[in-house]
Amino acid sequence: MFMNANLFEPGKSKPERNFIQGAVKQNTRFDGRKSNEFRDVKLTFGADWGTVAVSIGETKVLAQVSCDIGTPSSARANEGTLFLNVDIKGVAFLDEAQATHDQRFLTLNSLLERTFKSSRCLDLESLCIAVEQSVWCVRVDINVLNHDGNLYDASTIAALAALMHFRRPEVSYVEEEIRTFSERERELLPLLFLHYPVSVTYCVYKSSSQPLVDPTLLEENAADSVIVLSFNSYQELCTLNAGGTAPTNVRTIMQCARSAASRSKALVQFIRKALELDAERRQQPNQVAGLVDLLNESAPQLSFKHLMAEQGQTETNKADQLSGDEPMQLQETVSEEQTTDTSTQKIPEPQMDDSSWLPQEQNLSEEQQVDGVQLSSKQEVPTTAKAGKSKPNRGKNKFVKKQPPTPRKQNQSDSEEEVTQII
Amino acid sequence: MSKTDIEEASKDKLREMHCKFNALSRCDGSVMYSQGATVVIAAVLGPIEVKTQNLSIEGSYLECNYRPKAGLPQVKERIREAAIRDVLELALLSEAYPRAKMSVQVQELEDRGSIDACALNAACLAMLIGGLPLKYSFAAVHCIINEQGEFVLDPDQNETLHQQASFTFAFDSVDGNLLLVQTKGAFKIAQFNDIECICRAASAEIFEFYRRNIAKYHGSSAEQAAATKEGSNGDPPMET
Amino acid sequence: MSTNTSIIMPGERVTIVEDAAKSKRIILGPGLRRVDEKVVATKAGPLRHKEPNTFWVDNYQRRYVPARGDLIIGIVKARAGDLYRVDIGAADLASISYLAFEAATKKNRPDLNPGDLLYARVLNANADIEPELVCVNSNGKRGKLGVLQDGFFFKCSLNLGRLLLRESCPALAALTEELPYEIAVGVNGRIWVKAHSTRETVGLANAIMTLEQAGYAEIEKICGNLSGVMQA
Amino acid sequence: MPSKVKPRLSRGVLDMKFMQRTKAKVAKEDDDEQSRALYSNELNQKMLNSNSNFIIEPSYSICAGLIDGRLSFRGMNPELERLMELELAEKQGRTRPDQPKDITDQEMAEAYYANQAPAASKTMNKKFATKNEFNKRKSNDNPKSQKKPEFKKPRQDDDDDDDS
Repeated sequence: MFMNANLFEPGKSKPERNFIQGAVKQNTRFDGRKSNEFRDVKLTFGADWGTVAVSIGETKVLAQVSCDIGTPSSARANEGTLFLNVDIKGVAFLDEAQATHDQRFLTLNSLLERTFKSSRCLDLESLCIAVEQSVWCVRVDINVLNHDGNLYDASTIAALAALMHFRRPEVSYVEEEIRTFSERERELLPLLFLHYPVSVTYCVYKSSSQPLVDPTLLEENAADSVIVLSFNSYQELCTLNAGGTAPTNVRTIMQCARSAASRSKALVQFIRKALELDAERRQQPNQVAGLVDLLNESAPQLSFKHLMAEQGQTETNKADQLSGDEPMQLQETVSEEQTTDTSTQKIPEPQMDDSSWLPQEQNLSEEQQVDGVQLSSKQEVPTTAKAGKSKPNRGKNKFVKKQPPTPRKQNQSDSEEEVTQII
Repeated sequence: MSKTDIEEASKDKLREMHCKFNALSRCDGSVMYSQGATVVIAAVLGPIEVKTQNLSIEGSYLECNYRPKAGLPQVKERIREAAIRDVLELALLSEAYPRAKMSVQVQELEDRGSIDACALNAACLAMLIGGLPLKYSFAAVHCIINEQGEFVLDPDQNETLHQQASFTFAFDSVDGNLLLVQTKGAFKIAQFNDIECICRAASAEIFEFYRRNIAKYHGSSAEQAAATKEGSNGDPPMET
Repeated sequence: MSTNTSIIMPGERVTIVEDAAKSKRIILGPGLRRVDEKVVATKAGPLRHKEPNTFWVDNYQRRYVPARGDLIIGIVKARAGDLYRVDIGAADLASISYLAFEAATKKNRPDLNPGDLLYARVLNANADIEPELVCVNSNGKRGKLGVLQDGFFFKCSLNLGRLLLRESCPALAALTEELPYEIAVGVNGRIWVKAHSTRETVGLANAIMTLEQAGYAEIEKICGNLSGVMQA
Repeated sequence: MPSKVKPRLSRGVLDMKFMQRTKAKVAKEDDDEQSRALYSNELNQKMLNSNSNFIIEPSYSICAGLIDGRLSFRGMNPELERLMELELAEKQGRTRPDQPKDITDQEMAEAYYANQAPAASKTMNKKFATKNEFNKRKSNDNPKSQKKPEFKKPRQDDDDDDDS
């Protein structure tokens, strides 16, 4: 009894495993992707603030951010709290697959905790209302709807996008009394970020030295080990999770890390762009359809390929920093656009080969706006309105010079954070 | 499906319905269903293996869960879940699969009014698509009496803010029997009867929606079926 | 026949079948049940009829319900005494005796390990007992049944399995023109394919999976297009 | 319950040797009656008497007349293709095709006439044959075939199971 996984799991039979191992050796993927090619990512924002549905291929995740006022922990009296909750039991029926569920659930949970909580991506101090008395408790609920591999990336993208989309009401603290303003009274406030982490997942097989990025469930189940790397948009490592039985050499991990870093950057850029479009839609009356868009085929889709292709185009027009054949590819069909993505990844690689990706940051122009927001917001008192600032204004941010030391310092504190958390 | 926008004024009409079948790849049947801006997703699994404590030789065990999109299920969600389970148990032909479990999960995606009715309708569609044996299909309709004393069928969230009373009915497709009655607030029995009539009429529209969409999903298969029939007419009877 | 009329919903009486039953014996397939002298549908979908006297309701069900005589693909899960436990995608694991293989004796057991794929026939299926499989026919010969070696295996809807196994289905013939291959289609919605190279197998499996999205009518069109899918 | 009481045979009579068949019959009747009594409150007269025109068939594959799902094309699996051909022939011809023979009719006839008699008598004959005759036969046989009659192994596919 109970050995029967009621839900079919691909990649558990011998022919499947052997086949995948063989296919990896020949550099063939089942869905025709290259080993370093990603599936398209789609975002759909809900009508409520902080609701986002993410799909990576058939993997679908819903994230909802909510908040209420609570008391801070005594250790961090001046900080709000962030709580992450993953639910895999609902329509995904992942609890039915008895044997693997525990492992999968724990890994996912710890990955999210490390990526978002331990890396301190949210400026929790800004969520403090009254020290030692009341703070905002931010809660992220991640509901897995469908699992077709790479739940990690889908969850981190969903959590990040939902947090970035979320708006909390403004409060005032006068004479020991908290007053919450309704949406009509005062504009809602977005959360403040210190950095924007997102994960990238790789599968490693014994039969091949080439890892597969963004695995499907079949590939994931047949893999010998799975490596998950979380990077923020400054290309700093936030989480590294490597396990399994395949002996992985340093070179492979470095190779993964490099492409993951640039992928993370692109993903954050994509989320930001999608948020911009969502904000634009919200300006117009009666345009907020919410998640009904999932059902509406004619609704505008916020897909990675689509948005980033456009982005690439404008970028080349503006800065002309990418190679000349770029716009040509962009005009081609969907599958071609994917190669754009990979080629953008490849371009920085020669520079990164001198074993550090920090010098490479000099090339980045687009991303540095983050620092603009972050620096200005960092030490500010919580209750002041900053709604305008987090709305990325790309033109302006070009002039903001980024400062590498700050995020790095942040990053070093990560490990300390983690240690204290564990204790 | 009419393309007309849902107007505030349309107090006697259901909001626009949409559905997408098998939106999820792994379960046995799933549907994403929307009524106006309220969106739910329902998925079924079954018949599947049942835990010993739930095993019954009389019929299948029905598991039904409703999940809110934020936080853990609270009392409100539990009540909703219980209501859904009661209706599903009535409709499910459980004796078809003894010693098995049927699992129905309903996930809220966006609540913009009438979530009870939406969740029930989504669950029904998911069972239809998942091929669970049913005695009949069912449709749920929500209606309120607003502060002016008007009846508002399938209200949007902002219409429900000042309501006198709210009603949710579920009807079966065969005899039109009432499977579920949920009322809240103060009303006269005559109003109740009127609203029951309105909802019954609206349920016919939902049944039509079910049929139309399942037909669409089975798509062009009808002509093909005719072709196969002709093809198989000439064939010798199959051996077993 | 219009699309709408052919769809029947659970609880509906199916009078065509009742009328037919007055003159001859009728075989009621899945999705139909008899309540006294009435015939009532339990599933939603188009009513299908096969001459001379078979009626059933077609449905996009994805969960397999074992039925005697079905040919299915199972995954060996464990060995339990004289039995192997096999996952066939139904509510319960099926069992197959180690004697239910060709030329198997108490001494000469078939060598099966967890994870192996079996193409087998359902010998016994009942709601109250777990299904039983065999890998031999009544003459004790293996025939087409047995272990599936190598190749690739994937899950599809039950409907696609049935679609491919219709006698008039053009899909497999269309694929034959592209490449030599071997296939096992289980009516439990599992397909195993094998071609000469990995690339060919991937192409083949993808080609079959594109049919999943297709309706019955589109199938011809897609078949014409299969070579395109294979190249991609 | 039948109103009229049936005459019953005593145990002594039934135990007699020639009454064994009747005994079995009576035992069966008793059994039936018992089970009828057991279910009498669940089965009604209608259920007992109705001869339904409906047969329930839960298998799609039988209903829709699906073909076997194991197929091979263009020589991928010759063994399987042979089976498919046989089936096709069977379907078309509606007659059972000849079993494939390990020894053809021709061979059989030759072997038979070469020996002139069944195998056993042949070996016996050898014993009684004169030396002359024996040599003659040997020289006759030799040019024709060197093949020693030996036990024919079963066909390849028959023993594949063992090595798989």
